[in-house]
Amino acid sequence: MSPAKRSTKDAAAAGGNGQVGEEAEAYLARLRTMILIRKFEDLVQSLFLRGEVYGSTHLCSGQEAVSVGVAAALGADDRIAATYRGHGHALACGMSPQKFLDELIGRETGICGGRAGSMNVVDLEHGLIGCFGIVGGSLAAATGAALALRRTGNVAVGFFGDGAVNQAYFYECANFARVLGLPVLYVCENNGYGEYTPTEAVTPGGIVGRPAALDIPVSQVDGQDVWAVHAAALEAVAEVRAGGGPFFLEARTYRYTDHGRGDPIKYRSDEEMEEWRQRDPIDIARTRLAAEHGVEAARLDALVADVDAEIAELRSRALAAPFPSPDVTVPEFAPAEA
Amino acid sequence: MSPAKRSTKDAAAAGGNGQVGEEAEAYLARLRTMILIRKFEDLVQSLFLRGEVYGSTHLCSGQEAVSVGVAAALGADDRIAATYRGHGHALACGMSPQKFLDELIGRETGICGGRAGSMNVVDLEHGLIGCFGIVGGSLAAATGAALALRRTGNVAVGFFGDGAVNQAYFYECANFARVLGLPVLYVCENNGYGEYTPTEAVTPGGIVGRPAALDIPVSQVDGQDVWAVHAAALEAVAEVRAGGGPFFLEARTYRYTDHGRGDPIKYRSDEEMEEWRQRDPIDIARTRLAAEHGVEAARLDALVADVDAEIAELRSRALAAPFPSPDVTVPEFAPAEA
Amino acid sequence: MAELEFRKAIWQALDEELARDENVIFFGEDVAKAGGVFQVTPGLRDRHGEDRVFDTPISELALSTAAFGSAVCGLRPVFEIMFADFFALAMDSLVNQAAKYWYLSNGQAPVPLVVRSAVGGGGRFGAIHSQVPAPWFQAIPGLKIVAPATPAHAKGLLKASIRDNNPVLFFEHKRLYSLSAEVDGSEPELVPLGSAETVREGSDLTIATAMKGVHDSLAAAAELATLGIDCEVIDLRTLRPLDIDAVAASVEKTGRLLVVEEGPRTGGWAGEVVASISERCLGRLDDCWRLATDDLPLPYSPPLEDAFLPGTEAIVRAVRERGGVMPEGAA
Amino acid sequence: MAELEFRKAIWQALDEELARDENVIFFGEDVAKAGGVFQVTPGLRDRHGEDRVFDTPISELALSTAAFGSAVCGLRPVFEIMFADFFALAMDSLVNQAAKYWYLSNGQAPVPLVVRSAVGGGGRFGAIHSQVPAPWFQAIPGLKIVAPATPAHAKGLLKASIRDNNPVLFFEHKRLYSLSAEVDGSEPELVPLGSAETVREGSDLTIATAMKGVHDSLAAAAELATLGIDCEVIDLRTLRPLDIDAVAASVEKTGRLLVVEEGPRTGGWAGEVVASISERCLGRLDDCWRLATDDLPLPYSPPLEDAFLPGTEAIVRAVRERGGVMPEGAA
Ligand SMILES: Cc1ncc(C[n+]2csc(CCOP(=O)(O)OP(=O)(O)O)c2C)c(N)n1
Ligand SMILES: Cc1ncc(C[n+]2csc(CCOP(=O)(O)OP(=O)(O)O)c2C)c(N)n1
Ligand SMILES: [Mg+2]
Ligand SMILES: [Mg+2]
Repeated sequence: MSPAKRSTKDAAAAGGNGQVGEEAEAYLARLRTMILIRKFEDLVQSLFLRGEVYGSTHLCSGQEAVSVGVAAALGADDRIAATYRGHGHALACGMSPQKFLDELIGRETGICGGRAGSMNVVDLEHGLIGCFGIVGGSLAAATGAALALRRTGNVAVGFFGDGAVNQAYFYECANFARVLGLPVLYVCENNGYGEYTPTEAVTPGGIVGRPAALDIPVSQVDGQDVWAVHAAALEAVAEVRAGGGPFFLEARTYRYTDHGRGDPIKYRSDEEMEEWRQRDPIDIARTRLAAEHGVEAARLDALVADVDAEIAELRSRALAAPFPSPDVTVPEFAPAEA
Repeated sequence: MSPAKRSTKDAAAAGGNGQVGEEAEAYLARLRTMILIRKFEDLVQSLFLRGEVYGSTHLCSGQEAVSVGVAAALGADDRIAATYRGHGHALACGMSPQKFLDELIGRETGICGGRAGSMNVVDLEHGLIGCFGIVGGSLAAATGAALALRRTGNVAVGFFGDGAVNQAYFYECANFARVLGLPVLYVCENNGYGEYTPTEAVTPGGIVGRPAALDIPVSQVDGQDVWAVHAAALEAVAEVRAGGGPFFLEARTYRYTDHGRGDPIKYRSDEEMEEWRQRDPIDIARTRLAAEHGVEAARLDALVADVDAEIAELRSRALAAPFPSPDVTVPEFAPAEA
Repeated sequence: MAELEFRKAIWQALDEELARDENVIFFGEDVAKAGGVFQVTPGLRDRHGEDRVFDTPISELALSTAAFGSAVCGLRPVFEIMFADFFALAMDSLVNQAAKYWYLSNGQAPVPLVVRSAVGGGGRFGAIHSQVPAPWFQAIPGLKIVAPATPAHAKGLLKASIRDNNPVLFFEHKRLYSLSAEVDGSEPELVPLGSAETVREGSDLTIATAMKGVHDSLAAAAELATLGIDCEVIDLRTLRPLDIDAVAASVEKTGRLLVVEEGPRTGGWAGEVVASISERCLGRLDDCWRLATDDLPLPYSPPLEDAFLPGTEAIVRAVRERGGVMPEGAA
Repeated sequence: MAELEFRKAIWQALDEELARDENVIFFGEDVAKAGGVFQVTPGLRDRHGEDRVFDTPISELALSTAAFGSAVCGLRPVFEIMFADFFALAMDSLVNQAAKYWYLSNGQAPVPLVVRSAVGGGGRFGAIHSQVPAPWFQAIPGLKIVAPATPAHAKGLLKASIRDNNPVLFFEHKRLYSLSAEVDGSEPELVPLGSAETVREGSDLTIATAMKGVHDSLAAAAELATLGIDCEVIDLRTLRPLDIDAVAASVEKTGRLLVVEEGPRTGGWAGEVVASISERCLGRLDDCWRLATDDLPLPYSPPLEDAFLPGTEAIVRAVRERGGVMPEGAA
């Protein structure tokens, strides 16, 4: 998850040819990751419909700029905790898309050997403490991680939704982190709904006033613009790393898909959906790269083609991977030396 | 717990002779209840030291004006939930001091037959849903009660300490109450400490900003002055009863005694203790009654003597009461018709 | 004869009790407007009003204590914990408030509340959306735990739970929601809590189980019958209090007991059944044992999850491999 | 020979492990400056620094998840839940985060955390400050539950718990804190988790128990010996995983098993012991049963609480009244 590692890989992937500036190259890499996340989600959905991904799928399409913008502000020894809607966070962390997809279709080659599935996936090598299926569990895990990280100057990031802000974990952990001055960045991805319930209906007084009441510094950012997210995250991470204690960042975003496995009712208007479609984070990044950084359309198209090829390969490899065998005896406890 | 009932009883107890005004009579009755609470606590402590009260004792000496001032603002069908530091609340509700003392010394004649003890006592007849030994449990029970009471125009009051404000129950319940517009009054008795920990050390941003961030109206009051508490409570209860949803009242107060069974360390300075002794709610009430309402010293002294006599009788009756028999078979479940 | 779907049976029970008693209310996360993530409760809000059927924030602890406090003050709240795994967040109110109140208050008020919740694996939801948390509450005096296996029982048990004066955890197995069964209208309106039902008579072995385990056990019994083993199958229906009398009566006849539980072997309710029967019927017992899951979290991957759960095949295997019960020459 | 007090044994274990491994930290409500409400941990903050030994807000859920998150990131946190009844507030993190992580992550990281907590009745603290919540966690794979009976074991078990790579609930019985026992320095530094100890040999009846029950059972055994009944007493020491081998070996000898648990009869760990032994040793068993509390909350009033708890007298009575075990002519 080191910026060094990531930028090398990203630059190569983006086909960097030196014709645009450094910032443009960095954002081309971020755009590529966003496209990868989007197409990964599309793939997951198509596999879910074919019965190859199981249970439920909580896709993050529309929210890619948040994961990518924040992850790019972190170093190799920082830590991330995410939710059941965590594919974007995992990929932005640098988790192998192959191992991730293999996990989602339950294969032995999955990042957790097929044990975890989407809602419980862990990749410590890339700094992902885990995805947590209990609302609030992610920010809680990040709070705990920060207790360990404060010794080393690193930062823990907890991603969570607007719905989690009404929950016990949020309040107790944020207060705990503030009392102990823990290096944790809380990133609230406010997509306007918790399942089918609008945020306003269950969050009187709004979101950021709550951490602010605990004396935690807050900021709000447009979650559809990866530049804005990244800038806000850099600032927040710097404050946290400097010993300022917890920080709360609210990113306003939107999910383009159903909550999980098909929504039982229509709770969002066509106009609202369309309005947010107009603010697609991928389109915004493309447009900015073209307009502000002079990136040519051909280069952007090549990026998409490149991701398409990656996705196709991911898919065929994953479907060819073996399922784990139930005949292996698994010990209940971790051994003395792990 | 109706004001009618209470004032009759109180007026008689205060020996009302018509020589002072109506307000003075009301406050004489309240003063009497405060003195009763203080002397009740002294009695409990002396019985605890003799091994007649068991386990732990959480006394509320110093905090009497809060219970009394708030309870006097309630009607017969309102409900109260209190903490393990709940003797004042129980007596202010109108619970029989005899039944209460009997309970505390484990007798069959206790309000809960000796099953509950101080930390779990219940007296629904007088509107006391219960005392709750889990920090936060009281305000939680009051929140639930309010869900029932909103049909009838009544109000639920939850008393709790400053320490409870950091806890899951507080946050989830306050938000829940606000979302549903429940008629609940949260009364935070801020005595400056949760056990041995100063409030400031664990409550960044302070107390009232937290409910305020949930869009709950708040007010703060001097918890040593029963006039001030009562006025604030009347206003708050009126708002709640009028359908304004939850209200949060912080009363600044002080406990004169140890937290529970003897404090392991000295965490309060002599100066601080002395300063608060100067603000004894009973002294303040006496002084105000004398200075502002022309109540004679003799009348005030008579009040004390009257309480002393009551306490002496309580004590001897309680100690003569029978213990419950363990040989009775108790069913595990409530029957169909309770 | 009409078909009744399990999920519809729950709906009917709620609808009828909401109509019968205005003190009944129902709330939860996305249960009202959206009708619940398992689509069990659509339309109830429109039928009974938003004061009585409503959505809440994601606050399981607040939900539970709201039920407790309102029950003590005269309502009969029913609320939903979406996945039973989330009970861990609501535990304090259920254990330390609701379950103890009747006793500690010396009978001043009952606590008539019901928590409906989806339990169980097999849906590929992974370890934290598949548990059956009965054991977490098994040693909590004052609580009842109901675990229906059929649509008709689900309806009668839920109605009885709502009318019961104690806190009741009502478990709905996810794999049963879409189960339909014929009902002919002669079913009793209420199924009493705490009473088991013998769903298959047999003489060689008693299988006691609940929820999906009943269907799996019946299928296993049919297969075992072809091998000459005649199983009696008992649907416990309520996991707390357990109808040990019914199991004991059966064991008196068969002399052998297998308890099938979906959940970890160690510490589950199956152990409670085995222990109670051993204490009581030791002299008559030729064998007793449990079939449950390994002591591990439930895995996500289909072959792992399928092997993990004690389904029909596993039951047949467990009986065949256990010495003593097979007739001569079979096996 | 020196005397070691139970509370001091805990203190020493913490002190030594804090000194030995800088990844060990310790936190809780009023444990640092004030040394804990039971005065178990005074001075540790001064000795090891306020970064490693610190006080917290009253937030049991945050405490648990702080331990989980920091354990996954390399620390070995120990924290205190003041009264074990408050575990209900911390349950989600322990059950749904800590206990499942090692398995679900496919072994990516262990979760070496310890929760110390005061359990048990007899202190007149009433129903919500006296529980032994072992059963709540008994069916949670991945968790260990330790329950020492003596100062020396308390020390060795706590040190082993801190070095264990799994989440451990460490129960300290309130009535044992002031117990002193002689130690001669030859005690092993670590007492392994999951292993029981036979603390009295006997041939007629096995009594398996833990914590205060060990002392009560030993006293009962002494009294029963005068009636001609020779009891073997097993101190389980760990309630999860249970050392069923040790109990089984004893039962092979005695043929009779009594399990004494402080906690409600239904759903407790005693049932798990009885069930496991019945499954395994049925042929050798002449009798097995449990002595526990009634299925009620613990009452406050002294005569009620005393009669409620399964003390020495109750154990003697339980054995005398149970047919079969008394020698001819006694009873
Ligand atoms: C404690 C808990 N309660 C309920 C759920 C069911 N649930 C899953 S996602 C969700 C909505 C969460 O909304 P939000 O936090 O806004 O995140 P989003 O799904 O919008 O990303 C709910 C209620 C859960 N997983 N955990
Ligand atoms: C959930 C929970 N955690 C811890 C305790 C132990 N405890 C009892 S009183 C107390 C302090 C509470 O402080 P505060 O809320 O300020 O009330 P006060 O005692 O000052 O009236 C604590 C920590 C408890 N009873 N419940
Ligand atoms: Mg959301
Ligand atoms: Mg306080």
